[in-house]
Amino acid sequence: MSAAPTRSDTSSCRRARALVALRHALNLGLPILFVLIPILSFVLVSFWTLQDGQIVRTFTLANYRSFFTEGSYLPVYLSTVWLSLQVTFVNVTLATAIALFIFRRTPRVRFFILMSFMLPLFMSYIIKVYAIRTILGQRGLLNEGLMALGLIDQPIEVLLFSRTAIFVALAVIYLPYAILPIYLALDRIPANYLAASADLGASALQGLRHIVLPLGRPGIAAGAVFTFILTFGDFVTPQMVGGTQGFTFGRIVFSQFGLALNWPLGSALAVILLATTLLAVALAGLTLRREHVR
Amino acid sequence: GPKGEVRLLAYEGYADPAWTEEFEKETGITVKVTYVGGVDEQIAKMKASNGKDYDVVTVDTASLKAFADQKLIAPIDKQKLTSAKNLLPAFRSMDNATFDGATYGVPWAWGSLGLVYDKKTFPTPPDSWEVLWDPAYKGKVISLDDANNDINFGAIVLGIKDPFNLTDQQMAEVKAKLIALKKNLLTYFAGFDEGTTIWSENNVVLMFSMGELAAINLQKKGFDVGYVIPKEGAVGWLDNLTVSAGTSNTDAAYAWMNFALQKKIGADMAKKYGYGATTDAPQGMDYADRLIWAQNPENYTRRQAVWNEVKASE
Amino acid sequence: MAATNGPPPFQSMCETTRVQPLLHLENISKRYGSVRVLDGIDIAVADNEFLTILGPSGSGKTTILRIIGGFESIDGGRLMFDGRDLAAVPINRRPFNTVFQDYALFHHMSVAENIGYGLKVRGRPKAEIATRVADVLETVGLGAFGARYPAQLSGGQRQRVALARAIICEPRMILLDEPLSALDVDLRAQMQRFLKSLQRRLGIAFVFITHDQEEAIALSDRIVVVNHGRIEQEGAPEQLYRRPRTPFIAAFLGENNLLSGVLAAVDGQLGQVDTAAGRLVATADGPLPALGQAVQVAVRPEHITLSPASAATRDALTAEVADIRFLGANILIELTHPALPDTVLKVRRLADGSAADFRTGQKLNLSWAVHDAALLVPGG
Amino acid sequence: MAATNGPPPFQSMCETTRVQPLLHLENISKRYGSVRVLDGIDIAVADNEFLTILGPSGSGKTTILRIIGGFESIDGGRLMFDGRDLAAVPINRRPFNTVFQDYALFHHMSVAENIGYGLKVRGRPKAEIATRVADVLETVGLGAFGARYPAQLSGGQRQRVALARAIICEPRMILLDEPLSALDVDLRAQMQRFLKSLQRRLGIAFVFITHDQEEAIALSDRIVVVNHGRIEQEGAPEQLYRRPRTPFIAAFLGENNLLSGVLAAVDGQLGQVDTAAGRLVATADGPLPALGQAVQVAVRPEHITLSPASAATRDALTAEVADIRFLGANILIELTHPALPDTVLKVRRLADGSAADFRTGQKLNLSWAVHDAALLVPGG
Amino acid sequence: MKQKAPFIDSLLGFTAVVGLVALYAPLIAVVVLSFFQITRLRGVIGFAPFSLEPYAALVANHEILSALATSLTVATIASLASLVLALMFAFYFVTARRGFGLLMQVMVFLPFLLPPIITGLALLIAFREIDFSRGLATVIIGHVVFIVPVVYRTVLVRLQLLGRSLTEASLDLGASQTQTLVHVILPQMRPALISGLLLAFAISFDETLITLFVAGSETTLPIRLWAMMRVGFVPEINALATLILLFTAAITVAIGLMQRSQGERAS
Ligand SMILES: Nc1ncnc2c1ncn2[C@@H]1O[C@H](COP(=O)(O)OP(=O)(O)OP(=O)(O)O)[C@@H](O)[C@H]1O
Ligand SMILES: Nc1ncnc2c1ncn2[C@@H]1O[C@H](COP(=O)(O)OP(=O)(O)OP(=O)(O)O)[C@@H](O)[C@H]1O
Ligand SMILES: NCCCCNCCCN
Ligand SMILES: [Mg+2]
Ligand SMILES: [Mg+2]
Repeated sequence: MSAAPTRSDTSSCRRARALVALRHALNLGLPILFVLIPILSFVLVSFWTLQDGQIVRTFTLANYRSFFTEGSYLPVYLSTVWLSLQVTFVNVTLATAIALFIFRRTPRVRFFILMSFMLPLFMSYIIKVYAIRTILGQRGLLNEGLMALGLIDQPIEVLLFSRTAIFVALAVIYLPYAILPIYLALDRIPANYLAASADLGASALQGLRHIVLPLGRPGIAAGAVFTFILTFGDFVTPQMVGGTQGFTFGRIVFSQFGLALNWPLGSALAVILLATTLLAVALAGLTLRREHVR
Repeated sequence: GPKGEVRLLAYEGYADPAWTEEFEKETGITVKVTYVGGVDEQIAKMKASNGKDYDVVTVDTASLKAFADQKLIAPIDKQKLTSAKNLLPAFRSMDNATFDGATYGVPWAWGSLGLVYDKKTFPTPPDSWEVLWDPAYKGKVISLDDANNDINFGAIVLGIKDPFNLTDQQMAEVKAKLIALKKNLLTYFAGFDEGTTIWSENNVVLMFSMGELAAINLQKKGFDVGYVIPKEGAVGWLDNLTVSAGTSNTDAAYAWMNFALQKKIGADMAKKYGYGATTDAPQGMDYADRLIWAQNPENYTRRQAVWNEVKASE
Repeated sequence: MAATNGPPPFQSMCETTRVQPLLHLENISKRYGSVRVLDGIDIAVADNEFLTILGPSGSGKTTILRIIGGFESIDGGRLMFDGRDLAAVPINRRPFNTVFQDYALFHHMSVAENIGYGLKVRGRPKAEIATRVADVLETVGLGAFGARYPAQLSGGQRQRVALARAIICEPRMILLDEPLSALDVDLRAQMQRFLKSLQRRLGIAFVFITHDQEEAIALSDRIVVVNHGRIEQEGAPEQLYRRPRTPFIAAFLGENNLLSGVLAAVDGQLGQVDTAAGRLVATADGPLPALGQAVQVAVRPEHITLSPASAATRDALTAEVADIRFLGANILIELTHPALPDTVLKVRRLADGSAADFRTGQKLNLSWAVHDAALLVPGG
Repeated sequence: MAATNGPPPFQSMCETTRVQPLLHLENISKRYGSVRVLDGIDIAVADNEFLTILGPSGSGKTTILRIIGGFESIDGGRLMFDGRDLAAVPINRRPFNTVFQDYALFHHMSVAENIGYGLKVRGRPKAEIATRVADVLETVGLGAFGARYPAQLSGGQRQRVALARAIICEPRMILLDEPLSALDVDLRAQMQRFLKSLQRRLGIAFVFITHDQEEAIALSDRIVVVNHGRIEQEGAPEQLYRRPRTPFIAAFLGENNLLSGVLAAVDGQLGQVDTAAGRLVATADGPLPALGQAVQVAVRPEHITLSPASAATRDALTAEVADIRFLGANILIELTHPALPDTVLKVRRLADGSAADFRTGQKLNLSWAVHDAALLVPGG
Repeated sequence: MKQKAPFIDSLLGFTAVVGLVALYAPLIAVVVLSFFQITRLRGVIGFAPFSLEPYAALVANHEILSALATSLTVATIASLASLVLALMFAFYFVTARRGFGLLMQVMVFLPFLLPPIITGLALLIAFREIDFSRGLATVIIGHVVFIVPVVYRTVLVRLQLLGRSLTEASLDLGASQTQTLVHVILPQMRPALISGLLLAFAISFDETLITLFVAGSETTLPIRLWAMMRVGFVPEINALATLILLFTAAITVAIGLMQRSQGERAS
């Protein structure tokens, strides 16, 4: 557009171009290096095999075949998915109710109530699981307390080392992860909407059903995805509180990287785990498709 | 003496702060400890860097060959091992740790995977492991969760002569036996502390334990328990000090091993952690001859798969 | 039209409506913490009436509307609708609807769903909802827009949806909080016309809030002017415009020339006021203050006649043209008077060529009819 | 004042400014993707000039301003400032400043920090910044507000801060994008006066954007009307108002009565137009179209004289009063004509009592001077 | 305005109380046990008298304190690095071509959408393949990879909310790009930066499952706790957990008060 460029023009031009290149390099290069390549490299490993304790680097689907045909993988996978779905459902329900509870307080106290629900995140996860076990044991604080109060005379045994226990522990540990996104979504609902809803004749319950919940849906979906992913991948909590029921898919994956030294099979199982969580994300995204942003 | 740093990959109780402080003062070498909970974790950590992250690794005799085969640990230079003289005669040969003429580990601590029982329930100690399968104690039994040792254990209970080299037929029997046990269990546990904690917080009366320490800890907490090696025998384990193949400070590694193999350290370990030391006659551990010393198993990968199936079974 | 068919000036509409008001706010007061924002508000709304609550920002207009709607509690007074006390009636049972200033359209619902919401929560059958929504959409001129979402509409169209949503349940009254202030000038004029015609067609009461006096004048049957949480004056637009009772009203509704002085003599409703520019005669609307009191004379720019300075008439001021501002349909002539250094005298003329002779610097005589000069008591 | 001191009508100001324009947009065009939003825009801004770019929503006004400011690239044409091409000059080196529509005040900085920002980034010493900020605060009448934060100000005060921030670096020109549209009516009037006086005091050029024609008329030395990305007409406010060249301009600036018809005869600049209501005479401003072509006659409401229906005059229409709307200072008389079913004829009168005799239903003759009837070509 | 709904509110209130009890039960247990240790005489539960012994023991436990120090170092570096990267990515997303931005975003988000075990394994395998020895650096990288998405999200939302106009105003007033960043953009984003940083710190501080794979000879607090499961949880852990909890609670309250007073000034 302007006259012929001068020399200083071209050199500053070159510098600008170098800067642009650097920007792309940093912003695309770093994620490629530290996210994409690691993930791809273990996807790659999943197509290799283990023979006589040595990794054979030829392409094969054998590991994936094992998942479907051999022993316990598929049943454990399915039961883990089912468990995670159950926790997700219960937690999202609870979290929605709690987020609604916070939402219906006056603005000045909301932050502190929200924070009191977030604070437990700051205590070490392992210590928490330990403490949960101390509470729920057959001679744990809960049973002993209830017996001391005379409310029961026999300890309740299913509290610990059962599916119920996994359920309770996962729910307690991951509940804040569901509350936060749901509350943040509710917080974005314009204050006037509820006034308008009431004005048009809707009861509080109707306002909840037609206004608050639909508008909270993105948050609910996000909370569900977080909960599902975290519970599905957690291999410590189920093991610690689940007793003989605590064998989950994450545990199987983990075990392949120990003495079994079966990295290829472990990687293949991990890829399946990965695909499952991506599927969960995609499903959540799909339910939001119809969302109309303002 | 050699300066720098020595990095230990160890189990709990193998690097007591009192020792490391003394060692640091004596040699000027800094000690950095990484604790692991089990062989699986240990091998995963070693494998991930071919040992470059650590200098001294404690490996149990059963896993030594796997470590050596994977070239994760280096042969011992006996010249540098000036403290070898402190070893009890029984351990001095180090045959268990020797493959193809090279020695890979120095015996350091030993113990057994015995039976812990509640003395009130069992005024006389149970004499057979079969008690764990007794439906009378359903939900009152807990068991160690360790692929290799559980299979060893199952084989021993079944009276199989060589628990470390199972035929397919034998493996199937072991698997069935372990699945049967699972039905009687309250839960599995993964470490000493987990075992004793679960015991103290629940109505448990029998435990296929991780070792003497389990009973000692429970007794300390006021539980009236006993420790017994039933008639079928029990797995004996022996942990060895080894030098990582990836060590960057061989001198420091040997300095630590020589320090650790002093009699006073062994005695202190026995006192504090209840492990049997290899430098002194252990007190009260009079059943060494009834132990079936763990050896390298026929196939870890297969054992892991079998164990997973046991745990996944309904 | 109010201007021609309304009640005669000097008679408050309140007299008429008090007989059977549809809505009656009786002596309402409201505090926020220690701040009293409404003080003894008394408003009666008649059936079919277009009533505007007009006032400057912060005067309490929205608060009044929110109290009527039930969104805000009251600290004193009573709220009657159709002879029934509304105190115990929750928001969703009140028999009228609101058009919110920012529309408050539900962005996750289509236009049709927004409009049908009131029927849906009342559990009407789907088919009925569909027909009635279609009807109302026609009424507000949005026949083809039912399937769109609010985000896909222009400001004026959103406004219509909010209206449609408020009228679909056939309330006997709707409340509108500055519904036009977010629209641009052209749209606003268009929507004003639409609102007025809609109100006539529906034959229901509109309680309309605005701070725009032109809008209030153009639309209302009656205007209640609120200031600092109190009612300053109420009446038909023309009545307020022509007969302001306070300097505030005089200045707030339309432009005015306000001249300060002291009441020097009284003759019936006429008062003689000594100002810096000389003695002026003005008409009082109500009891006259005591002699010697500070008063103001208000004269509308359009009521001033300009004549060459030579002519000497009673009540005439001589001033110099400082600026002639072309405003489109009108011309504003700004004059300065040597004795009134802080005042610009404004005279309004139609831009029909009749004012073409005036020039800046020219000296002119200003005169007006005595009944066009209002005598006001500051703070009264 | 433009209305009285400006160039005579019929002569474009462009002639004057083209000699040495301060800013010159030469044949600018701009596309967004495949949509052409500006097409051959040519605007010259003179030193000290108050130039308004007026146009309906979406016409491209903001785009023009953003191109001048450097926030947007161009697809064709040239942008010259003081004879220098601005193409290579980045935003922060351009010698003028912008007042953004939403003010864009930095809410984490105090008023003084906001205003001093331009000096601070230029590395001026603190003491100098403090004095100059204090000066400018005085200029915009916010002397005591330096320590406040934007959130603690009213709309009008924020507006002043944005202005102060734009003028502190003493630019030779400032750009203002609808700075008043977010303000309420009273404030807007007040800020209009302030802006105009500020521009005169500073003696710098203002390029002002609005879609409010009243505002444009009240403020500008010259108005450029933009429509669909093209310049529709430009000139002094009175010139545009009095002599629109297209029906769009006629309707967009102020109210107009537009009557469609066919050109029947021509006599110099006068054309005779056959409309449904009879033959009307109108004056063309420019070349006359061919006979038989569809044209429009535009007559301003304030230019129409009403007289009792008995009197028969040339160019007179007889219509019936449908409504008399009181607008405050003005009265709008709406009339219907049997031959013009879709048209409401509007006549504007000063509300000075002279229109008091009219009554709805009354039949009146409408007449106007021939030079007040503009002959326009649709789409021309 | 709040529509009255006593039934719904009591239902929600009940749920909230149940939720709070469930969430706090483990915390309270830990705090109480840090002062009153559990005793089990022959299996009978009891509590030792009040004692600060665990706190004294904590001060003397160099292993735990050094693990704590490592954790603090890692969390500090990782959260600061994540903040810088998240800012860089967010700017890239709003300024670069949409395709590039989305590509970057998908990659950045990926680790947060995966169970930590996957991220840990992936990094483990990759580090091994390129023979990158594990240490503080790999732990920090592992944490950053996991944290960046969280911070990025917070920062991006804020940045998009900021819009162009403040940036343009700053440039218009003569500021350079850098001046604009320092004086306008970063201050405007401060709440987002602070909350992003805190969140990042908290996650890193407690990260266990990735660290397990990528830690070489470095021991962070969670890893130390993990290993303790084998031989024994010492009572000072309860003391430490209690202190951390008090500390974070105090910070939370402080931030709440700060943001509230800022909000009053800024909104
Ligand atoms: N929730 C509240 N707490 C404290 N004061 C309030 C509250 N709401 C309104 N006010 C105050 O009450 C007064 C009246 O407010 P209101 O909103 O009714 O005014 P308004 O006439 O509608 O003004 P506007 O034209 O600006 O909308 C104002 O001074 C306002 O500051
Ligand atoms: N970034 C963009 N991408 C595509 N189209 C755009 C973009 N910005 C503006 N437009 C279009 O360009 C045209 C001119 O927009 P512009 O903002 O200049 O209008 P305007 O005259 O300022 O309108 P308003 O009075 O509503 O502010 C509009 O049709 C608009 O939709
Ligand atoms: N305090 C931050 C939250 C730590 C979350 N740990 C999650 C473990 C996932 N399995
Ligand atoms: Mg209001
Ligand atoms: Mg614009």
